[in-house]
Amino acid sequence: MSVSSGPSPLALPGRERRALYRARLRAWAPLLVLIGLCLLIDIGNPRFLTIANLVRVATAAAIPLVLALGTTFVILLGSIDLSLEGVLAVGSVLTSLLAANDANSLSFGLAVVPVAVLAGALIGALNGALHVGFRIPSFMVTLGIWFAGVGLATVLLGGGTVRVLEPLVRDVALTRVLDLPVLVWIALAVLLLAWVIQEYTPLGRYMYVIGGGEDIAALSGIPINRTKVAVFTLAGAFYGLGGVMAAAQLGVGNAMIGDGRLFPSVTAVVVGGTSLIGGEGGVLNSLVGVMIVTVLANGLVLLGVSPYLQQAIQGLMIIAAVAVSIDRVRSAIVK
Amino acid sequence: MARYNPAMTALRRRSFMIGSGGLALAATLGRNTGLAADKPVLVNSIRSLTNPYHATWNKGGAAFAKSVGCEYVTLVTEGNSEKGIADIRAILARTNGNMVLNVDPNDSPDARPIVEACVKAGAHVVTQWNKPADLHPWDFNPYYVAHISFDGVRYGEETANHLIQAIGGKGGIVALGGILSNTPAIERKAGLEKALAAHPDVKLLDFQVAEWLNTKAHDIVAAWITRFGSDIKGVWAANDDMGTGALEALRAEGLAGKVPVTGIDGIKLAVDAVKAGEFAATVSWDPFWQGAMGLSIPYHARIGAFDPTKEPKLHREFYGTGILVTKENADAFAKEHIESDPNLDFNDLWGRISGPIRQS
Amino acid sequence: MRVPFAGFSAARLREFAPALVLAALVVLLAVSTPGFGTPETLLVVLADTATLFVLGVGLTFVILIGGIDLSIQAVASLSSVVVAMLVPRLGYAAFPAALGAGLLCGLFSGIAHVKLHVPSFIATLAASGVAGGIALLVSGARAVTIGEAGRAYLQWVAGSVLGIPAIILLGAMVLVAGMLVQRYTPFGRYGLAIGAGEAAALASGVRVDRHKMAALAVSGVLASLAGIFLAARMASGSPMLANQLMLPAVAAVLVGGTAITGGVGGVGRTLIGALIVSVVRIGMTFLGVNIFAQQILFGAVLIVAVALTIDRSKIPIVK
Amino acid sequence: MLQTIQLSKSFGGLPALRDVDIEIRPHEVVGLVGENGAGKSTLMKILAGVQQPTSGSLRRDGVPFVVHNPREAAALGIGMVFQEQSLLPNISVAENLFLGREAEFTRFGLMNWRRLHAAARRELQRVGLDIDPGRRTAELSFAARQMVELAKALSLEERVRGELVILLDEPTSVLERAEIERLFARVQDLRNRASFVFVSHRLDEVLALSDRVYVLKDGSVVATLPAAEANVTQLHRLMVGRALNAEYYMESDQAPYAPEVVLQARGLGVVGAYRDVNFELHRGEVLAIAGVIGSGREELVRSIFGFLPHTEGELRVNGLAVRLATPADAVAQGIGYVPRERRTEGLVTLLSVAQNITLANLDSVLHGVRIDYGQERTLAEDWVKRLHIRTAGVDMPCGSLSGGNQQKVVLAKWLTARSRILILDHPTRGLDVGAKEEVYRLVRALCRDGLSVVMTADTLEETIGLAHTILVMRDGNVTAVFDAVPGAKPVQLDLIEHMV
Repeated sequence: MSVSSGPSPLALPGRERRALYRARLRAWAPLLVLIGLCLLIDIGNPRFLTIANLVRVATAAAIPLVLALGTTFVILLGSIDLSLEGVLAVGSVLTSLLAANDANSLSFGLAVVPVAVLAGALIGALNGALHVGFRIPSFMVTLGIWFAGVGLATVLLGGGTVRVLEPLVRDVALTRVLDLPVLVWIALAVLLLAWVIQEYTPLGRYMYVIGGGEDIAALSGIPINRTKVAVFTLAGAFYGLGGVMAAAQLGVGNAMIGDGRLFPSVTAVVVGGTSLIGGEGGVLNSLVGVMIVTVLANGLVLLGVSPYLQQAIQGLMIIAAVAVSIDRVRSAIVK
Repeated sequence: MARYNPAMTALRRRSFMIGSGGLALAATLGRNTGLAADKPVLVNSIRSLTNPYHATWNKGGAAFAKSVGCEYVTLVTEGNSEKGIADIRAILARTNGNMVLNVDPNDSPDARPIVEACVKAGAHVVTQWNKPADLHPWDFNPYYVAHISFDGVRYGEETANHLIQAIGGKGGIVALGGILSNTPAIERKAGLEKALAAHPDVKLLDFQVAEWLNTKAHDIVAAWITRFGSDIKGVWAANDDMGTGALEALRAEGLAGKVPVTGIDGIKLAVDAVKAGEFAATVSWDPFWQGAMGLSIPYHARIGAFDPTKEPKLHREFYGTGILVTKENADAFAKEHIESDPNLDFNDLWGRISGPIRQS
Repeated sequence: MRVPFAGFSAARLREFAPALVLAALVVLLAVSTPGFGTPETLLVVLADTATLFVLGVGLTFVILIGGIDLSIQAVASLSSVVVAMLVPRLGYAAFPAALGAGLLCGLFSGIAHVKLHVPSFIATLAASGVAGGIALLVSGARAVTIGEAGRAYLQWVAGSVLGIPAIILLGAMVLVAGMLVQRYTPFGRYGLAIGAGEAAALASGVRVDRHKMAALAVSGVLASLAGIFLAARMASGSPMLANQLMLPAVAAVLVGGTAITGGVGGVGRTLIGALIVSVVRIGMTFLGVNIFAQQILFGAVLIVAVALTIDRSKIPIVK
Repeated sequence: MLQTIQLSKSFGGLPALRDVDIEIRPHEVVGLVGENGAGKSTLMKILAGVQQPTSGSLRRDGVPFVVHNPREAAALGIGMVFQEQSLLPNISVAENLFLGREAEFTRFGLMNWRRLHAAARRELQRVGLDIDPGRRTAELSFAARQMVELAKALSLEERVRGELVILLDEPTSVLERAEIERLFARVQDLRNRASFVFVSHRLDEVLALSDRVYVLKDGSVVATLPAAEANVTQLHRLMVGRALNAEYYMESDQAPYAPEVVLQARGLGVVGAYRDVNFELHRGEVLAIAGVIGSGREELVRSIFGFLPHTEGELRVNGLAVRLATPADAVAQGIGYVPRERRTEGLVTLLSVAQNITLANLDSVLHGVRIDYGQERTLAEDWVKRLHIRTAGVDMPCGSLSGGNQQKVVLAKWLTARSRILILDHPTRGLDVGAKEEVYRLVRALCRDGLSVVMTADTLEETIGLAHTILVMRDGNVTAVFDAVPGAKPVQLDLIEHMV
């Protein structure tokens, strides 16, 4: 969580001290929510907290995590990226068409991974370029690219679903290392990468700077436009990788493979405690957020909740989770 | 948010090329008017081309149009009822009603306004899968030629029986349903329940909705494995997409082939799985036939080859025949329907009638 | 801010940019495809835009205060179910009931957003889950058809007056009402103020919370009105009826030139936006654009339209 | 070494600087004094590259040069401590110190936090600030943030070869004595390679620290004199163009207030902000609250307007105890708020003058639920006339007005809302002298009409000049109360000793 441990805030006057404690506690709220949720579900069904199931939860969380990490960076800027589903579709379709498959004779093996990631990055760069170049709100640009992306995937596929036969690709989902599917290891690697980018590269710091105050950033000579384009590109690359992972997990490439993944991703980011206004939160928050959303879905099935009720319950839980982690003092204005 | 969305693929090496050609085609705006003006325009309205089921449906339509030399138009709803109806109204306006429509309505309520619009414009129409129970072709003579559906209860039951057979007549199974409001989802579930009623030794451990999506099915099955562990002897799915999603979840646990799965639609992935012994069974509707005959029937009505008003009700509203695909016939089926376009007799209008539609 | 004389004409032009885009599209279509220009076709276009427009109007009020409402399609579906189930029993009383349901959904989002400080994006997303769940529950998760008997009650929407589809007239009423509300009532004025400067509105004693709640409530009610339109035209309701209508509605509002950041735009602009969206859609059918390419084209048109129509001078920092 | 030649700057036709020629010699501390709006900050911002001059030029060692942004300025060894802070709250202190210079602390493209923090710690120690550079800046007290600003500017020292020019814009206004001492000490250490421009309202400090003093008035230099030969009253005379006499604040118009109490605080407090505040505000009275930032006066003011509901004691309006949970409640009680953040809290800049004027009381132009645009227009035009608001029309967006006129629109808004109690939060911040005098005149007029005013002012002169009564606060407590009836007004030092 993004809390810097300073010297005891006792040095501060009482009001600020209390606010500080509150803020620091709030920063941890999502994690507490997650833990509480896990305990609750485990009471309902003791099988929840078993290694086997936790592995399954991790597997279910792998792809959402990679997607959410991309989304996180964009949201840190205070922008939004709705193109996720489109980019994901393109990524999965490219994977299925270029790896050994049942639709054409191409077979580039694992070389499809960089190709799909690159394709995602390109679309992301397009997002950024249009957003910055024409000063169109990112919401609108990425909405358009969302449609276009799904369309492109459909065109590439000429309709239909292509089966991935490339064993190397399938192994990503099927083989396990230390009991965890490679899929999960990839997600963890991406998490590490994202964390390093966020914490240790100027790009990562600029996300916070721009999200915190674009005007001041400009005064300090921060390359705002370049940063924004870079961030959207990065997000696109992550979605592209997500496409590869989805294709590997489901063994198919398909233009609908991204359906219904966008809003859960944004939800996860926000539930994790990253502010839609930008400048607050980070990849570790998103890890927690993704876990909350995944555990919730997994738990509702474990508890055998009626399908009718599931989405309603999820809705309520999400509101609760966000409500406890939001700082009502600092966020005087919420949009 | 996907609606009932079966998928069957006849993709061959070619199709990748065709697809990428799509953009180029798009560039050439303005519709092709090379065809005789008096001939009716043939229109297929389907959900989208992102699923192989409708992609094949589209191929069937194109093939028929070619055979009679008419202009062919495809409309997609993208799962949006308003858009679907709007597009149909638009094409009716464009053709002044000189067209025949073969529509797979996005949701059963859509059928009524679509039919009414066609009747008003004097276009002949056939609906498939979805329509309100009280909407009947014979109430809209002569333009509402026919409604074609498939008996979800029957095939839901048949696949369930095969599953039960595969698990040796007893044990627990889990079931994946489609979007709850779609008629096929409801009928197939009913079929499943019929089969279970007949086999008291088989217990339905849980029923969940995966909205026809393989992704959702995948995660639900993963959770099920936790909840029921080895109690799960088999997985019944209301369509092949969910079935294959479930299969991949089982595969990830090393259970593929050990825990049999059944689906419906007969998409290539499922047929392959049947061959591999991972699927116990699936059912094919032959969307190529649906896309072609759904146009052929109203076309022949329009050119006066037959008079709908004189046809028996069985010819106006009927269940088509599905093809049950099991280990026995999988290879043969694949040869005929997947490795090649089935060659149909477009004039055999009533050949596949399996019975009247149940008035539930 | 707008500089008095320098950028004036430019600003004026911006005001009309969306309308110009629409006009250009219509002319282009009318010229390239003879069938399009006819009054019949244009009536069809208008009739088919009504539902999208009504959804858009509600959404406009929310976006004007700088929020967003992602629950509209679930609410519309819910209301269609309510209508379908109650019309046979209650007759006309079913419609207020549906509107009431929409109002409740709106208030639900409102409370989550205002009282719990949950961003509207998330609050309304959650609300759509709840509304959808209720729709499934009450409908027994199936499409509910309105029998012959009930359909008489639907004529005020499904019928037509002097050859003009009633739904167009209803849409027009919503337009007029919306514009009046926006221009002449405190609700409209405060909405604008909150969107353009929430801090100042707050410091002027405006009950910001109430107005945000009200905006979401209005959006809920109009969404359920749209649901009524759908139910009436299809003589039935279904928990999926309004699926895939939310994004086009959002697109309509933004293409019309209303700023996603709030404070700039209005109901009139949303009419233009909705028409642009549906004209482009239907236009592609008319032109016979390759079906594979339609979605790509649609996405591109959205971006271009917004690029042409948004007034950047009023948005200091584009996020 | 640094010179400005005929430097001029105007905002929207309103001149802020007129042909300013100043010169900063090596190793020299130049004092820059003048009223608010005299152009001090503008001049500083131009030197620092934040703003560009409308005309005129900058020279360094006789060579003309141009700076487009603070970065370029820094490269030339020119650094500035901003009055309104330029720190980002959501990142660490260290990051703020070296914002835009991350490259210097990367190895293989990765941030080297240890080096960054070490460097930061060094800079902070230089200004005697002992905090963890990893702290979120938002967690620091205001004064601490000011010291960080200072450290940021002083850090130029090791970045740039050669001579430095460091601009200190009101660095002391929020600092405690000890901190100020430290600041002065640092300035002395650095003199061997840096020259300073020092801006402050505390004239005594300016004289103490500077070698030469430039006096700005209405955007032009009216005098340059060696600090040694100058004294406070003399400076003041030059600044305001007349002796520091009562008339500047129109004290002769300061009518005695009526006996009845309109606002009363009894043991008022907000946990952790301020405690046990008692006062009585009478009809026609101006109650000024003095105190450094962090003294609790800001919070007290915001409590009275419902931003920060009080948690202890009671607040009575016209004798009735009230709880103001939101600004709306306060407005309902006839309280109006003229904020210091005029453009964000005072006005909706996109809305027209008329729309802003009716914002707080739309009912005044409401027929049923319908806004009567005709009536709104006449009402607005009436105020424009009465308050002499300079605008191309009542339908112009408020953003296009000058600061003074915007301030009048804000006042018009509250007069439309029939407020009986006005809270003036730094009412003259950023206004030129002319506009200020109009505000003073208005305040007097309002009081005569029976309104009451609670005020926090930019300067002590203003506080003393305008007030009937002065409440001095320190660390959340009221430390003194002064009567400030014309003729018997306290002097600044009286207040300061209770403030710090």
